[in-house]
Amino acid sequence: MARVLLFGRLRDLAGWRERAFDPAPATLFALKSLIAGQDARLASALDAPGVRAAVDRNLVSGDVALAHGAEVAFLPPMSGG
Amino acid sequence: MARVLLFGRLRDLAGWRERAFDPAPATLFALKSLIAGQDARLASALDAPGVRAAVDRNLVSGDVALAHGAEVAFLPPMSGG
Amino acid sequence: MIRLTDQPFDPGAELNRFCQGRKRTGAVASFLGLARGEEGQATTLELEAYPEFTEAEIGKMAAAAAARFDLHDAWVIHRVGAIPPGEAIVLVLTAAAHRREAFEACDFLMDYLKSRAPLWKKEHGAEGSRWVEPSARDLADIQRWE
Amino acid sequence: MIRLTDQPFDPGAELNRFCQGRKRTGAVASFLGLARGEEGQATTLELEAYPEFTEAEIGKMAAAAAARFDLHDAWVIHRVGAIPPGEAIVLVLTAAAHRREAFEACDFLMDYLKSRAPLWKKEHGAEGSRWVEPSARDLADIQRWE
Repeated sequence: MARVLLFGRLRDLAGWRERAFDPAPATLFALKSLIAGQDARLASALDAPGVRAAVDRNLVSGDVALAHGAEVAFLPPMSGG
Repeated sequence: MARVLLFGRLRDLAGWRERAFDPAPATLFALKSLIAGQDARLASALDAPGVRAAVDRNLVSGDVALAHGAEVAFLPPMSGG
Repeated sequence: MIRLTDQPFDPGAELNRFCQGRKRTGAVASFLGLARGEEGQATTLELEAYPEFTEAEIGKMAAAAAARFDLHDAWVIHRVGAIPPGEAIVLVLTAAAHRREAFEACDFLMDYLKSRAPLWKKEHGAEGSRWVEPSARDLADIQRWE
Repeated sequence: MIRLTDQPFDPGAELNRFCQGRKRTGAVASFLGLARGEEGQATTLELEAYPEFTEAEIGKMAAAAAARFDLHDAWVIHRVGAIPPGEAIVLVLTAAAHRREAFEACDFLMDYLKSRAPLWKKEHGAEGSRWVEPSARDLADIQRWE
């Protein structure tokens, strides 16, 4: 199982904030392919410039393996302050 | 009459903070000459780089006339904050 | 100290707490961001964070600022959730021996928060809602430190 | 508002007062200067002003900063007389629509206060007393704005 979290405009676009994928895809890219099969618009937004991914609360670049129970967050361009 | 005010290290050097000169010298430079006759060390300090003069609470450059009752302040290099 | 809160906070009380017992500190810079009431429009801000991750990431940047600018301390207090106009959004406090370091660290941390910290800001106004992204100026500002 | 005071003041309370009722302000920058306790040495500062003239000169500079940086407001509160270590010497507060202007105006006003405002600072330490004059860095800092 992998938990996927969406923030900001990604959450509005998808219509959900958190979803479990069971069994967990083997890698981040495999997870994205799975999402693309369900919601092409969301998958495209996840690949847009400025969107980052965090796995188990660490920012990652490129593909990474997902352990069982992984928490994957997709983070659109950030703006606080 | 002219009132003369000294601040900061000029006051420590002269040993006074405020003094009346009566009658008032006609100009700022005449006042400085008068001071030089009494305290050469102070007069030299008044001409040191960074020392400003204010007449009636306006900063002045060069010589200016002193009206009766003028307030002349000598201001050493400033440092607040 | 990094703190996210969904409740209003008291900037003055935080400033005073920050300054307590600082024997070596000569300079405390602060920045306070307020939710603006644009020309009478009732715009409400909504700030979203990724709990724990957001605090940890801001904490890393505060530690980087402390090392780079030789700080004695840095605090970031950031409001999350709905923020009505006039209320405080963010308070950054920096303490150093001298003013240049305190100012620069505070400026740096604000630039970071505006374009790199994991926070997402939505404006709810009369014409609907929109997610705010860093402005061209925000993106230029953060470049100054690289 | 320009205020000289020979009594301790409460920086947090001043910050909160400054922020009250600011509908258009998005950014409040502040700088607080504290009398440092140098490594356990009991140094006391003594600040001298030229009453009325000092307030008027600082007021001119605050007005210049307000025009130059498009400020909504600027306050300077400066302690005079004897200041024991740990107490507040100066508080500068600036309010603007955006952070860059608030930061720069606060920085500018502090540079001005350090080397151009009619204030004279004496340090009373273990090895006697000395009048403090602007450091080379202070003189370089004020050049940045010219």
